[in-house]
Amino acid sequence: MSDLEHVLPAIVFLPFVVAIFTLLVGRLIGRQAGWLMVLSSVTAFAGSLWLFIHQQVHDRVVPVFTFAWLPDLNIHLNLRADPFGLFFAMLIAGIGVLVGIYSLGYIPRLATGRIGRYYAALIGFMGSMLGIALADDLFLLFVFWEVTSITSFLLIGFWYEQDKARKGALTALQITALGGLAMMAGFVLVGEATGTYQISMLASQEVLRQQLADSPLFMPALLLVFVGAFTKSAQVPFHFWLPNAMVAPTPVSTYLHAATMVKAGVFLIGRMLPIFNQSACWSPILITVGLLTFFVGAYQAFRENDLKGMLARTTISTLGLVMMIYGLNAASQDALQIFNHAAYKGALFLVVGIVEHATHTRDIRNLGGLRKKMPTVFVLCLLSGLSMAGLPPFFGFIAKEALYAELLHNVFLHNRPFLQWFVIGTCVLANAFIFAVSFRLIFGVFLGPLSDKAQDVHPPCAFLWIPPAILAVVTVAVGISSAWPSTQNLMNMLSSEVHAEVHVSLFPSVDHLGPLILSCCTIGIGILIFKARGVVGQAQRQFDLLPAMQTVWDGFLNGVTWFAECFVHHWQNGSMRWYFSAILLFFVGLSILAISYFRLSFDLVPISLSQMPWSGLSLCVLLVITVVTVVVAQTRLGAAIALTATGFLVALIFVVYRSPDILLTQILIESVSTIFILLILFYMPSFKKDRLRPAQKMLNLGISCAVGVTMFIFVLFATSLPFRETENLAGEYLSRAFHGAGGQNAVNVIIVDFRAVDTMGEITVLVVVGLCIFGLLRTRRRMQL
Amino acid sequence: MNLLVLPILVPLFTALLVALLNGRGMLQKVVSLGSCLWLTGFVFWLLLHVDKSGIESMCFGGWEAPFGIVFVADRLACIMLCLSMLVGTVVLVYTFWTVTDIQQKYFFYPLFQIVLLGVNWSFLSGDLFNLFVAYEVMLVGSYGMMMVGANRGQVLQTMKYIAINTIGSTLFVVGCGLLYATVGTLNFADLAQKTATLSGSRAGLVTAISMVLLVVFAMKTATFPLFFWLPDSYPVVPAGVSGYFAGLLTKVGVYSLLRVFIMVFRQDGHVFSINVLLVLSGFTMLLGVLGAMCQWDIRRILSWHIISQVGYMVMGVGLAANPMIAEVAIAGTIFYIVHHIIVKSSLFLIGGIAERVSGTQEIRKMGGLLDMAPGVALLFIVASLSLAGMPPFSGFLCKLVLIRAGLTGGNYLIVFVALVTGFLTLYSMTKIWSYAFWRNQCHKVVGFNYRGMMAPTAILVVMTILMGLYAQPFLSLGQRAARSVLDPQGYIAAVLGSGDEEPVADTPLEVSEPSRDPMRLVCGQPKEHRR
Amino acid sequence: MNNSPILRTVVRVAVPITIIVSLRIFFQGHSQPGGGFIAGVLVAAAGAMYLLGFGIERAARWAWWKISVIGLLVSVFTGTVPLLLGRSFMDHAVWQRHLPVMGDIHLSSAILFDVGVYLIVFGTLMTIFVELGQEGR
Amino acid sequence: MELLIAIVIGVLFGGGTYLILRPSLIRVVMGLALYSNAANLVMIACGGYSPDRTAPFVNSDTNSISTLMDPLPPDFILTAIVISFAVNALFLTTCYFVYLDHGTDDPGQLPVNKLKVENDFVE
Repeated sequence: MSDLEHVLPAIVFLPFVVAIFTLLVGRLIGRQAGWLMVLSSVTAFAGSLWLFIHQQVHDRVVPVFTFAWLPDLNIHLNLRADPFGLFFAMLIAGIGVLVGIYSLGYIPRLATGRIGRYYAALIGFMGSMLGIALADDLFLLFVFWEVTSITSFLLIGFWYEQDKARKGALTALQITALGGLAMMAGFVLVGEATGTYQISMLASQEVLRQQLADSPLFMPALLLVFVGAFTKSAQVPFHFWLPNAMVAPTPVSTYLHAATMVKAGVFLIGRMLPIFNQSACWSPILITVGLLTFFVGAYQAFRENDLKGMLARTTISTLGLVMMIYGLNAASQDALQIFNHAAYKGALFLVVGIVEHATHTRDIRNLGGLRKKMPTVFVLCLLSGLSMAGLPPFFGFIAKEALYAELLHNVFLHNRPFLQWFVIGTCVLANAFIFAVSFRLIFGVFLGPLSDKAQDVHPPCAFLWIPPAILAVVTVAVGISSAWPSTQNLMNMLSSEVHAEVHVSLFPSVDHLGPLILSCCTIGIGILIFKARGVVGQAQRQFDLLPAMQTVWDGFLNGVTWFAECFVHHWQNGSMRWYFSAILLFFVGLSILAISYFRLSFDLVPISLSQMPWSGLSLCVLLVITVVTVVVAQTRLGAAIALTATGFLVALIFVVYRSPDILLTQILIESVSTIFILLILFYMPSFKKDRLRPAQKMLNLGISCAVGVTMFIFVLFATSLPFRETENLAGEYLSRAFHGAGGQNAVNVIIVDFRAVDTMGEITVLVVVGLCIFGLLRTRRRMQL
Repeated sequence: MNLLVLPILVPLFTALLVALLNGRGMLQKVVSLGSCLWLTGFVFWLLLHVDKSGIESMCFGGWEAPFGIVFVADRLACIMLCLSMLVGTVVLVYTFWTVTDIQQKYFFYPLFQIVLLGVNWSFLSGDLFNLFVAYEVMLVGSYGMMMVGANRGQVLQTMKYIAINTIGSTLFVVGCGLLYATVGTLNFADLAQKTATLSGSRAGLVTAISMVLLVVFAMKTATFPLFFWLPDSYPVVPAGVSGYFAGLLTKVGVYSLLRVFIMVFRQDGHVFSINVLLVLSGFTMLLGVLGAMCQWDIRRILSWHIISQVGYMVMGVGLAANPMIAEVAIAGTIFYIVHHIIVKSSLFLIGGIAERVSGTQEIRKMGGLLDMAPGVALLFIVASLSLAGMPPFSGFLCKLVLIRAGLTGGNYLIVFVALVTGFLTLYSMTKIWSYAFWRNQCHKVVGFNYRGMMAPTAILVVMTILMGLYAQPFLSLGQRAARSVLDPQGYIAAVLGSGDEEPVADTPLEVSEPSRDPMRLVCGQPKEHRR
Repeated sequence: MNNSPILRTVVRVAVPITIIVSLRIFFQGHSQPGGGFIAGVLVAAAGAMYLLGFGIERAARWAWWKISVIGLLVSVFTGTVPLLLGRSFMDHAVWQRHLPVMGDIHLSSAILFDVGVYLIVFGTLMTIFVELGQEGR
Repeated sequence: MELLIAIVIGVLFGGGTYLILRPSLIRVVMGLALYSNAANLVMIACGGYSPDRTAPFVNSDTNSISTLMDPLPPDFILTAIVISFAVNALFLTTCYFVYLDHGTDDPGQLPVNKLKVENDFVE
């Protein structure tokens, strides 16, 4: 028992190692990389199976693997192999084996690198699905969840030359990522309320569940997690990505969109059931969404002409069914339903893949009569199709009986008779549609006259037909074996409910005739629909049940993009005037906001006019005059001279402040600047009349005044006595200037000694500017030559 | 510790040396690379040292703070230094393959070192005015870098960039002056000490003055509405160097926000400015990503993404207004900075390779890169998913930390914006993928050997994977750094000295008791403990 | 204008004077207004006069930026020496000597730093003058 | 004097702002020059004014330092002056080239976003 838990990380992470290996060697081995997929999935399957058997034989202890991954975030690498998780893992690995084999025959001879990438993504996908199945930490689950989104994005876009494939991949990623984000927020909220992310702990500890239920975050968390699950499992209204994702190669569709990935959402709900099901809105939401999806999927499937589209929509339908089951708190039959669906739908997808591979079309209207060309495939399709239709003795029949039995005896529905009959009626109708779909599939593709497209078709190679054959055999075998109670026990064991008691039997007893009657109704209506398919099809074209969600979604994205374009066009418009105005206005606004927020008024500032030296006053007046001159000057030279005068006057103000060093520097710098400006002015055009409209000028003036006033306020406050800090560093500097640094001019000593690093930066700037100008001019001159 | 000057001294000497070696390309490369590698080694050692034995400070000229200028290396500064040098070295190696003769002749390598110098300086500086000088050095280096090659677009955008930054510099000087007048010092540690004692209308005025600095730093950070310069100018920076710019320059602004608005300003009502930042961050995130959505030029898309990503970091700073989540939020911000520098640099580098391979910058004209350059595609998808916050890469974890902090603090709106932004980021990145890497090859193959450029890029991409899968050390480092930013006592003691020679208060924070661990308070303890 | 003999004569006289003044200002920097920066600007002004008088072609062959780079090297090196001696960067030494003729003299190693500044300002301004001056033709 | 200097600073900033908002690059340069002057005045004003102080020259027999001006703001100003001078020279040069390239010095007539970003390598 000691090392048992180490099998868990091996199961989950080995595929990732293999995926990376595949990526590396894919270029060399190309198609043979499929064997790596088979190998890794067989290993994973064997591991899971061994764990399961071990668990059942030995006192039912659940192996748990724990590793402190991110203790700071309270996220741990917890893996836990409970029967439901193992069931899901075995399903994933098992179908993985089949898909791997199938791909060997299916994937055409492309560039080897591309095939390597394909298998790497597929194996990586399998690893992450195994991770979802076995994770016991909400965020670990989330990590794997998103990895499935990414890998599925890459797989759906396998035919990336086609516009449709890219679009389908993008839509799938967008929708599932959106759900993922919502789910992440939901998980965070769960953690907020309870203090743990460990799923098994949340599910088993009454205290935590109570804490969660009492928390105000309970409802939002529930809804957010639902959004995540619904998007992944393609529930209405997020269902539209799944049919679009059918552009993927068929093995991918089989694996991701029938057997495993779309079931992750359902699986998640199964995991969350014990945590959330105290909520009052658990059942209503799940039943509504599930039932709606169940019916809409089936209804739309019948309308579809694309084979994979048909199957995709029936998949949506079944996922809705499982959601509904969870909503009814009837988790005991989830394993049964999931397994059933994976078996027949996987087989059907693979069969459709064979048909497409052979005939290069998936449109049911162009097909027919293939039974003569490929009899084996026909048999496989018949077996799985009848299972989907829910005919005895196939697995599908068993599952449907179980569903009807639940609907008839469910506690939640029992108290609401009207709802109960509504649900039962809808389910019967939906199942009837599915029945009709499966008949349409069998008849449309394999029976009837041989179509043109199918003239030169030859039977598929062994790689292609063996995997669906295995699934078909499973369908039949489980169906027949359910005559014995061991199947029932197995299904109960695998279910997410610990003490599941679903009653499964091929032969209904006299006490349980209700389901049988409903089944008969289903089959009857189904035959009617199939017979009247012309009329029904006509009617369906008239009544579209839901607006095309794809259009809504595209419209949303286009709207956002349109808004973005408007924004960028107007905001980032390249106009310096706007940039400056926005920056300055923001500065002014923020400053005024802060000043008014802290109630700084002029009352706090003592304003005395007495201390004003005459020299200062006259300088200031002159300065104002020169500034105005610079602003209004109509000639370049005038402006330049006024600017220089401004500089000199500023230098004189420094004199008033008794700072002779900056006086000299300022005067020299001002002179040199003037020389530069004149030099450049010499090359530049003369001032023209402003093209600005009067309103724009007024605006400029307004902004200028605002900036000026803001600065005025700041300076006034900061320099006024109540706000000034007199205990500053000046004294320290002065006292050390001579004795410490041996200089008399304190300013200069500061420059070259105390704060020499500032000076170092300053001269670095000067040097770099020299280099920049030199480089710029020389480069230009060289470019002209 | 006197050696603290090395992160600026080495680039400066190298810049001068390399400038004098003008015309001898090989030697320039060797010298630049040698100094970068050496300094990278040094700063990593410094980080380990500081993390172990507390904050180091260095007084210039032997004049002690607050009187002399002081360089301080706390954990945050060291982290930033390491990133700067790491990315700098990587980018330098990358540019060996991209730099043209004329660029090389006209001071490409010296200017590059000057940018490094300015950035490193900004991280170490412990004095506000010195920070201004560091900014100017960095800026003037970046002006030169942006103009190297001197084609029309470059000069035009540089002109705007200079103009905008000159306004910023003016405001910076004004801010320094006003602060000196009201508080009487510009040394960070001294300021932190003195502002903490302020109250009443003086504290209000200081907060109002801090708005001037907020505008300056927000401009550097490229937050809303001051990000005008960024999407225009980054596309003209020479390939490769744009990676360094994208990674580091805006982060200098974020760093300054952290340093100044979290650590230094502690007066009554300083929460006002933090709240302003929170509001700005929401707009920044959303508008940045919207800008990215409607672009078709790969560098422009990436540039707009910088803005939206900066929004996340500023959001982390803004969340610090709530003391309960402050530490987590700051730790998240620091982790985010680390992540973003690495990822965004690598994306720009990858974008540069993609441009070379396909001969165009526009993603509509690219196509089929997945077949032509599968290695580049792999790097790109990893980096872009990391940017978009997809697990298991580093982007996911840092978004998670911030979102968790936001939810704990009850800032639901900003979390919503962050999530929407994350989604739109993914949308925009997959757009690049779909257009440039998928599709048929729709252009002639430019026979270009990009393998040399791949190796440095790959280093960064591997880092993001590593930081996602093995995040614990990074997270706890970020947390320790956050702690010393939030509680400046250690910093003050290290700079101003606590009188005698006893070891500074900032003792290494090893594994503390789980229940005391604030990171865990967010989620890991039953509610009673939290209240 | 370049060949005007009067201008040349004036320049011949003015340039040395300016240089001397600049040196004077340079050395008084530590005790009175002045210092490397101002002196550097002055000497650059002398250079500009020279350019005016004798034309730009000869000057353009020089790499003036190298002077500024060397100046920066000098300045930084001044700061580095104490570092190599185990003291802090920019730790300036001060010698106070009483010389027979010149009286009390404070000689600080900061002077060397200022020499760097002087060279930088001169070099950079000359670079700009020369390069921009060439632009017109 | 505080009031006076504050008014002057306000006028300088206002004038600078008005100039940089006008459609002429040379005026933008001049506006930014006014800005840097204004910033320097802010700095010196923040050093505080009192009529009876003298310039900060010290020697061995200076005994009262309280009568001297604060030497720190002038130091800051010196640094700021030089930096803004250098950057303005660079800015002026780029303005000149922008004018050469595009034949206009009106920022409003310069190519905006539609400008194709020229790359630093040639095919």
